[in-house]
Amino acid sequence: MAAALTVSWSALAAWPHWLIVLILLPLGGAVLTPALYALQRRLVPWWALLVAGLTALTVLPLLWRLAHEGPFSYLPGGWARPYGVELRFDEFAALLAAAVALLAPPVLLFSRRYAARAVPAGRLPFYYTLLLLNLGGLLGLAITADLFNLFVFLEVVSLSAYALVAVGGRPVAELAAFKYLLMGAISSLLILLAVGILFALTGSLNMADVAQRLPALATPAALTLAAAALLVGFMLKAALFPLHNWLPEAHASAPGAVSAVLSGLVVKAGIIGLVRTYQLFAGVELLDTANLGAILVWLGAASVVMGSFFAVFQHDLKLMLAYSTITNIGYIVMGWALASPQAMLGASLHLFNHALIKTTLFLAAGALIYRTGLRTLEELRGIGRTMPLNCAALALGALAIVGVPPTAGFVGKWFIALGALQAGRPFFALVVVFGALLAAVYYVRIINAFYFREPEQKAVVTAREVPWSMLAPVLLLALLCLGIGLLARLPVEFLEPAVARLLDGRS
Amino acid sequence: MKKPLVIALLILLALALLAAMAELPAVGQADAPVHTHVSARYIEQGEAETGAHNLVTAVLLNYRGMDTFGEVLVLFTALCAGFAVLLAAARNGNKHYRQPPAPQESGAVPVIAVSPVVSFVVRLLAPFIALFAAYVILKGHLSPGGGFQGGMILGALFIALTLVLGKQYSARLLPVAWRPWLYALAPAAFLVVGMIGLQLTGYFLGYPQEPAWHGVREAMMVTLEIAIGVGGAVLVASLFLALESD
Amino acid sequence: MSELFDLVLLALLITIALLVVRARDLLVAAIIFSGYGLGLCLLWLHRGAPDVAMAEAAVGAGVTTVLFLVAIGVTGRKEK
Amino acid sequence: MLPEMLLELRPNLDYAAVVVLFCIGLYAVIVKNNLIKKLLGLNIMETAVFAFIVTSGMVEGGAPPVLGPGVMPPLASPLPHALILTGIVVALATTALALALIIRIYLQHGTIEADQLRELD
Repeated sequence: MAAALTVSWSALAAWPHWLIVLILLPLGGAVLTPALYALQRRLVPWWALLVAGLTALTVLPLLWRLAHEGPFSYLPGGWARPYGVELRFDEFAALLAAAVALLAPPVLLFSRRYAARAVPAGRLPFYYTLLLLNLGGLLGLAITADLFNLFVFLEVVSLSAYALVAVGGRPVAELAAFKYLLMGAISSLLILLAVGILFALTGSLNMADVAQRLPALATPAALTLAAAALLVGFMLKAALFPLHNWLPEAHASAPGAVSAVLSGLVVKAGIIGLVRTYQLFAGVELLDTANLGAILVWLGAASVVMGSFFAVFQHDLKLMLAYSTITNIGYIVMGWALASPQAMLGASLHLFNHALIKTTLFLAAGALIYRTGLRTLEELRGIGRTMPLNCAALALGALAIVGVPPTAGFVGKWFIALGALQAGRPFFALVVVFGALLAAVYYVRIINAFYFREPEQKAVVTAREVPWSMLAPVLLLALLCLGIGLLARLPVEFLEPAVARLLDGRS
Repeated sequence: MKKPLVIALLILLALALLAAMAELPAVGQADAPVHTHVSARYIEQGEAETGAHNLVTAVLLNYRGMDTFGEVLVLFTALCAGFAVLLAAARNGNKHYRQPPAPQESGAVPVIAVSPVVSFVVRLLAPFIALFAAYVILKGHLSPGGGFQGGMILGALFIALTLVLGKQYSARLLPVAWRPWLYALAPAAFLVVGMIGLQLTGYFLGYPQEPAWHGVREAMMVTLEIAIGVGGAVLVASLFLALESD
Repeated sequence: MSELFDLVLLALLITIALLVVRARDLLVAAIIFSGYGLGLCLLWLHRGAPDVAMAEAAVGAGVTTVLFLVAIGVTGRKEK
Repeated sequence: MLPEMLLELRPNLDYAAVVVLFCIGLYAVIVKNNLIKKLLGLNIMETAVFAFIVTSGMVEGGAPPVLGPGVMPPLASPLPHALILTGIVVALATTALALALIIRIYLQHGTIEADQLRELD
């Protein structure tokens, strides 16, 4: 029985076109959404959910094949590398794709009731269209192995993200969206400039091909500029300190389900970009990658400290969560830049786990706002009594963000701290501990406000649990925050060879 | 106070950029990697491999079709983004969403007051410009031009006509009921042609290369060109209408 | 001679860009920007890129400028 | 003679012009207070990057990459042209969305000057 199942799985996974289907499904689904709305507007939320669900299923055979065969490519048009655009499914693409697959269906299910209130009616079809475009763009960005194609998908992701921030129509959100757009456009330009320089130097756009050709070059300044432009560009997209200014307002003022996608997934696009940059320049001896790494380690550490510090002093629940995103991006970048096997492993794990945790938190926070219309901890006092399940989910997510074992947040941070010790830099292990302590402070603030204070606001006293179609995704994700931490062995085994390969390419 | 600092920083940035660019292969050098690596293949074999005389079109539709698919998606995203930002926010709860443009009587844009002479010239030239755009779209694989360029010309023409003749006219040119379908035209054409390619060659967006299939190959390219041209024009025109409807 | 043309064109583009940035009147800035698009169109033609030139003429000099004009029509033309 | 000196410097001048345009645009984005002015600056930056990429694909005395009777090599590289066509669309899309946001901001706050908007917060 088990054998038959295995055979059919591998037969399914052997179909060569899953990789292109993975991006065509959400993008094609998005393209048809406005037309579907004109035909049958009630179907749109279900349609989006269906598309997201099918996309999620598509990831399964891909993961299967990756686990059994290692990274593999797909060549649209059949042009051999480097003449066409290559799509490639490696472990890091898989991380982001798995996160998108896991989180997209709950977010869209949550959206059906939530967006009906948070988004003006006329904008609803475009809300779903943009969400699907955003998710499809993220998948494309994760799997492309071509520099310019990366830029194009990055633009799909960014443009839809700017608009999604403003889709709720709050004046604050529109200002935040414009700020986000300006920063995002500058970072995109820097990335395009770097792509241009790399193209002028190598005559190629395929990442593997470029990486192969770069070490032979004798142009230190041009290489440094290209690397710096890519780094700064992707750091801006990922909101790493000191380029984080645009993030808190944009993520806090967007509708809750959008905040979840932005904080959970979209900033990870910047991280994937940083990973790809690293892969490009790992073999270049002219460039002092160790120096660049040292800068990134410090910036990551600064992000951890500054993000936590600001989060502790926020009154607005969503702003607090937004600053915590900066902290967690800091962990991931720090882990990567420490460049020891365990730290990199931890960073990769945390990329996925943070996506899960932050989505849980923002959805739960969105549900509180949906019922009460209140945003600050002061106002939400005592909400734990009237919305117990939702608040339990939020508390569980908050525990995970602190990194209490055995929650999802623990594993990544644990490995990053171990990796810091392994790299002989215990200071950065201290940074991890310090960040966790500060996170515990705002965790206590949340718990204190929700459970140990008397409700004052009328909206809090009369609040009820949100409808099941919103509560179920939140609870499910919260349970996953707990459960995934227990299953950490699996992704660790999966990622270890990838990290080893990456570090090999470097030496 | 702030300005001198910014200027000083920008000068530093400029120097860094110049230092890096000085190391690049000199401009116009025929043996630079740009010309000897990937591009060389496009120039030497592009015509045989794709059937397009215009190598830019060969790259856009064939070698790097995924980029162009992404490009029309970016335009589609921009339009949806425009709607998501601009459509009436105050009408929460209203089940009838306003499909732009609302039929307004005072459709004139304040800054762009059109004189009778301009109006006459635009109307006079419109058929010729449309014809030129069609030529650019249809012959894009043989001569300079292509779906995208022709589509932009068509879109610009539509905008000029709307400015001159008012929105009632644009609603006739671009019926409101068709719009959601037309928005999808360009990206959907990529999906369809890509799938046909998958059936014929085993690769998404692949084009059959055997001589017997050259007619099919050209038909696939022209289909994409027309879809990009018309679809692109609709997207650009609708962006204008969305912005202008306030 | 064509190289001299190139240089003059680049100098012209820089001048126009400066004018766009300096113009106090947004309407004037947008219209000069349309001229910038036309200059770029010439540059593309001169660099052997007729396809890009065509797109630039339609988008840079045409559509983008009109979109700017529409926005300026809403927000007013004076920069404070 | 001055023109000849300039011609000798030309390969560098091409890139220098790109850098100058990039910096002019960035200056406008950073210093200008009006959001539309910032956006114009952004557009200038974008064209500078495009000019850089097209310039890198140029060949001395090269023809456009369109084959036909009487077209002799060398040809300009077609790849950068294709990239820039995509780039132009991206720039148009970004500009359109930014203008949509600017219109909304003006309608909500009555101003599009960055310093006044900051005071409103």
